[in-house]
Amino acid sequence: MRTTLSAADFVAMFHLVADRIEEEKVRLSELDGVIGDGDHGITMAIGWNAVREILTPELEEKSITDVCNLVARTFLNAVGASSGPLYATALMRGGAALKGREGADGAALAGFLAAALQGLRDRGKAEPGDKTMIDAWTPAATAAAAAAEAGALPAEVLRAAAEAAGKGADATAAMLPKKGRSAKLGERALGHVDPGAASAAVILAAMADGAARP
Amino acid sequence: MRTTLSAADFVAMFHLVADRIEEEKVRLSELDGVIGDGDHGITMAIGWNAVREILTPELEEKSITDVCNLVARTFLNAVGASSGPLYATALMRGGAALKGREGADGAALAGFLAAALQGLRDRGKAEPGDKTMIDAWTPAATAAAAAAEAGALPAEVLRAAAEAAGKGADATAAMLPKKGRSAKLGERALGHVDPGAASAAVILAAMADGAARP
Amino acid sequence: MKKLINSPKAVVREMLEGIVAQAPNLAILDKEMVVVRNPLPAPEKRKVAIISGGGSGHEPAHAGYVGQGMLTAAVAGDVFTSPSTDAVLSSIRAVAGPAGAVLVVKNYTGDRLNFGLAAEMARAEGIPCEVVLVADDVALRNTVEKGRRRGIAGTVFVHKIAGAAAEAGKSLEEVVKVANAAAADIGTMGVALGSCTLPAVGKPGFTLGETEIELGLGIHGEAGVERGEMREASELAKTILDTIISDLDIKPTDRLALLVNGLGATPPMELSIVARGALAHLRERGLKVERSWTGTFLSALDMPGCSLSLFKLDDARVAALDLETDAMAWPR
Amino acid sequence: MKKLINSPKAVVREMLEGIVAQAPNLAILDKEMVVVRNPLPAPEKRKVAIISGGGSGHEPAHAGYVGQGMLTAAVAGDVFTSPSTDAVLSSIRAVAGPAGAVLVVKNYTGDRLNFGLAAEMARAEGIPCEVVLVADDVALRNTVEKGRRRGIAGTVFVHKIAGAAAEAGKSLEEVVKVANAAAADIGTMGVALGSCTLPAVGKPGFTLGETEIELGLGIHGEAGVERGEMREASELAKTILDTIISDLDIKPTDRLALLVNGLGATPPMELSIVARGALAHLRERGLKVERSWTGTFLSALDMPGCSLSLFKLDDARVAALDLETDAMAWPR
Ligand SMILES: Nc1ncnc2c1ncn2[C@@H]1O[C@H](COP(=O)(O)OP(=O)(O)O)[C@@H](O)[C@H]1O
Ligand SMILES: Nc1ncnc2c1ncn2[C@@H]1O[C@H](COP(=O)(O)OP(=O)(O)O)[C@@H](O)[C@H]1O
Ligand SMILES: [Mg+2]
Ligand SMILES: [Mg+2]
Ligand SMILES: [Mg+2]
Ligand SMILES: [Mg+2]
Repeated sequence: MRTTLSAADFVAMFHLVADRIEEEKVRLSELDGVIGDGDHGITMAIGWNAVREILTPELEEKSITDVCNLVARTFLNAVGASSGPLYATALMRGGAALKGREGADGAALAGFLAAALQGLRDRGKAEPGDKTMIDAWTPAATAAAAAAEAGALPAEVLRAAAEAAGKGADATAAMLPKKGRSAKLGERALGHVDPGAASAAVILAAMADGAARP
Repeated sequence: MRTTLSAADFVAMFHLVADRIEEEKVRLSELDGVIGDGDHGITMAIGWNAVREILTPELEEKSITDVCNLVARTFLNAVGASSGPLYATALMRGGAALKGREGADGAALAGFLAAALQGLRDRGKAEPGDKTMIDAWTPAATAAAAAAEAGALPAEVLRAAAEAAGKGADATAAMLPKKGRSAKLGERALGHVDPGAASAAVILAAMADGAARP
Repeated sequence: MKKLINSPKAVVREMLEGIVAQAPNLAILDKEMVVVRNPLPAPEKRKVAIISGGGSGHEPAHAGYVGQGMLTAAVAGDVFTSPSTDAVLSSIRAVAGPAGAVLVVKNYTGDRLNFGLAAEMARAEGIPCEVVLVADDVALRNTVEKGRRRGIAGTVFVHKIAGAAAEAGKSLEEVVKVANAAAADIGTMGVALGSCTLPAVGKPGFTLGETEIELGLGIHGEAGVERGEMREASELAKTILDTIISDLDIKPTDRLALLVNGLGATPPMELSIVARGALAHLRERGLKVERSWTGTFLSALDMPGCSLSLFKLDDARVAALDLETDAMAWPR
Repeated sequence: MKKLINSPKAVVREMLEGIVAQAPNLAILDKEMVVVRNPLPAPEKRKVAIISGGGSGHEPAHAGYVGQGMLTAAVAGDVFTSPSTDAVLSSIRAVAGPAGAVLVVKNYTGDRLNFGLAAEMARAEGIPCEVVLVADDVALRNTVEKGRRRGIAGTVFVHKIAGAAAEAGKSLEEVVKVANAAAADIGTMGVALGSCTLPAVGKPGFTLGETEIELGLGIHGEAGVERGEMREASELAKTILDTIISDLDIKPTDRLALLVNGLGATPPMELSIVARGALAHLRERGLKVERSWTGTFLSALDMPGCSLSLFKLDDARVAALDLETDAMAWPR
């Protein structure tokens, strides 16, 4: 397993994210159909498919920061819904955290995730417990930091994050929504997983798999 | 029969008009109910009852013009409907035509009616044939002029006018309305006498009776 | 009926009080529904007074047009009912000096009767006073003669032209002349998507089907030329403008002002879309619009719909339209 | 649904075209739904740019407030939908010079996300840029925390205050400071007598019974605090004002501005009656209103109803509100 991830690795990871989101599209939209407007899967797929288009081999020559910025801009242009500006911010901030680095080690990956989370929070102003993607990203960043602290490799850091995100997403079923479209449903949303939290787990799992490739 | 009418005679005539209008109130409103808004009898009665209040003995000392002006103002203040300004104008113009006269002879009476008609026409801009009070007042003024020309006394001039007004009112049944509220009814108004024309005949008949009193 | 009112009987007085409470340049007469400029110069220093008014329900007309350079007073009757002769006469007495007053009157029987008689009585009292009739509704052009047309939103142009002439110190005669000339060069036609509800009645005056509209109706909900099918905003603008253009015999050499007027319940978004269609059509016909405004200028209570007005311009009229005024409802 | 439109898809572009066609002082960007002042000085001579916007359907907001002394640009999204980050960024690039830009944003997730990110990207490009959030809706004061309140009609006051500060040549930092301070001193609450209909949907968002009203609802038809019985205009004004007064902790020593705002389909007559009731109630409570306006300032498509806003004044704010502007929708 790699000790550091290069720009090419990031390109590969984002490729895998695009594939996984496409596979999970229907499930994510169904989740959004219960407590939102039913477009989350489609929205995310539109965004990540647009990203796939620009993930060309030439990109591997650029810096990790440049890759993240380009992915962010592309996702934003393709997606109008809340997720557009949210993920664009997360990716830009994550990319900025890796500025100047040739390769990212475990600690850098943890920093990437922490910056991405901070971007989501600054942009969306949601708090943990509001039943949003923040409830997946917050435990993910915490788990990543702990793993990095313990000396984990990038793929292991991402794996820890993905697992924590999955648990975090499951936990949103018990939460009352306070942000986004589902907020007006109130108690009717109880018992249902937040689609944005679910897709966060998908994204992080795909990144972990991408980082673990031989 | 008097050869000239004094201010006191005008006061007496207007008294009789008020009485007759009160008697005919229901019939006039019924006519208006068919082709208008059903208030013409009430409206005229309100106006002429208000006039009756100010027809005091002191008034008999004033000029004919002053009597007419006071009646006009009183009628106007009491009546908001179209008839208010129409009759106020007619009375003011008629009164003005008698300005400076101690008594009005047959020719003066014809002049009074002609001026009143002109006032109605200037104010309302209705044409003969529009199915309004003009269709009673026009033949009335014409008949009065002819009678005066032939040397008739005031009461005879007014009688001629009243009879012509009655025929004119009857003739409105065959007319299509073009002015006032009944205009929007169009053909549905055919066969019905115009209430304003009918009340004109009542007024002129009352004036003729008043002038003929011993 | 749901309306933001207190009592149907009090709507006119309360509305005027609301307007005047927010306008330091306006006052309301104690005993009559008359809004006047405040302060007014001493009588002998007064320019020709411009007075307008009519039934209420046409807000911001007419109180909204009272101000320096526009109306001197506005007389408000009950909803859709002419003010009394006395009310009009009070307004003349209150604001006219030796220079006299011009009454700008929309061509309805009641208004013509009451304003006309008040003018006559004012003259009898020694106040020079003339009536200018506005009959700009071209909708019934094929069914009624010119003098019997109704006065509708184009009247606002006459307020502005007469107000500017008076402000410039012109004589009564001259003001009447420019105002009459302006009134003759204005054409207006409206379209309603629905009816309006009188506060005292509580029910709409008529009903239209889901896709029905009434073309060329009056500002009191009187019948129009045609009850037809709903169509695109640009199509409606075209139909209306073509009628006005042909009636006023407008030629490519003419200079024009356009007024896009909401009838009370039409949101600004829709009016702007109509304005776009109207301007595009006029451009297509090779006509030159030098001034144009969109808004709610003369309404019909809560009627959804709009009217378009065209006004032939010359340099003097452009200057008059451009003249500063502090009347609340005249656009910037 | 009967609306004066051509196609539900084209409403925003066509509306902006209609507005700009009538306003020589405005232009519309080629590729984005952005209305900007025209002409603009050379970038290095530009004062701090004030940009606002959001979903369409709130006309005359926001394009109506673009003009000298008020907004520099307005960004329009689809009906009730935030404009994209790119559209906002385009507006910043188009009008901001080295002095930077302040984005006045109503507190909705979509707007906050897109304006916020655009500001961040502008800063990354070297354009100083700050966001001022307006969250003036006091309706949900007992159910949501202050930072989560919605931004509604009081936002127009912030446009004016920020615009005047920029016009006075203040720095970005100073403009942000006065705008934020103003936003904190504004409270607004609305009442709807009915729903509104999105052009693309064609049906009202909700229905109210013959005598039902919705108190404290949002400008997109979001639920309010209470669905209640219709009552007199003065009663409604009282309820709304008391809520705002208690929320802003307004004292008799405070100086106030009042905004009576129509939600799109409310005729001027009704708004004036509400204004009268509002002013009377404030007088009764011993409060001093130094400025007040009535009109349709920030609508919710064709919703019948209104909102009231109170704004705490000091000399500087009064001067800013009084400052001349040629923005079409700011009242005289
Ligand atoms: N303010 C916010 N902060 C963080 N995440 C949010 C916020 N608002 C919404 N979300 C997330 O966005 C998801 C919905 O995204 P999506 O369906 O793509 O957008 P939209 O709600 O505009 O249709 C929600 O499930 C939630 O996780
Ligand atoms: N323009 C006009 N000129 C002359 N008479 C008119 C005119 N308009 C209406 N009238 C007369 O007024 C009568 C109706 O009067 P009335 O019922 O008192 O008033 P309103 O129509 O306001 O209810 C009509 O029958 C008609 O004779
Ligand atoms: Mg969604
Ligand atoms: Mg969506
Ligand atoms: Mg009648
Ligand atoms: Mg009547």
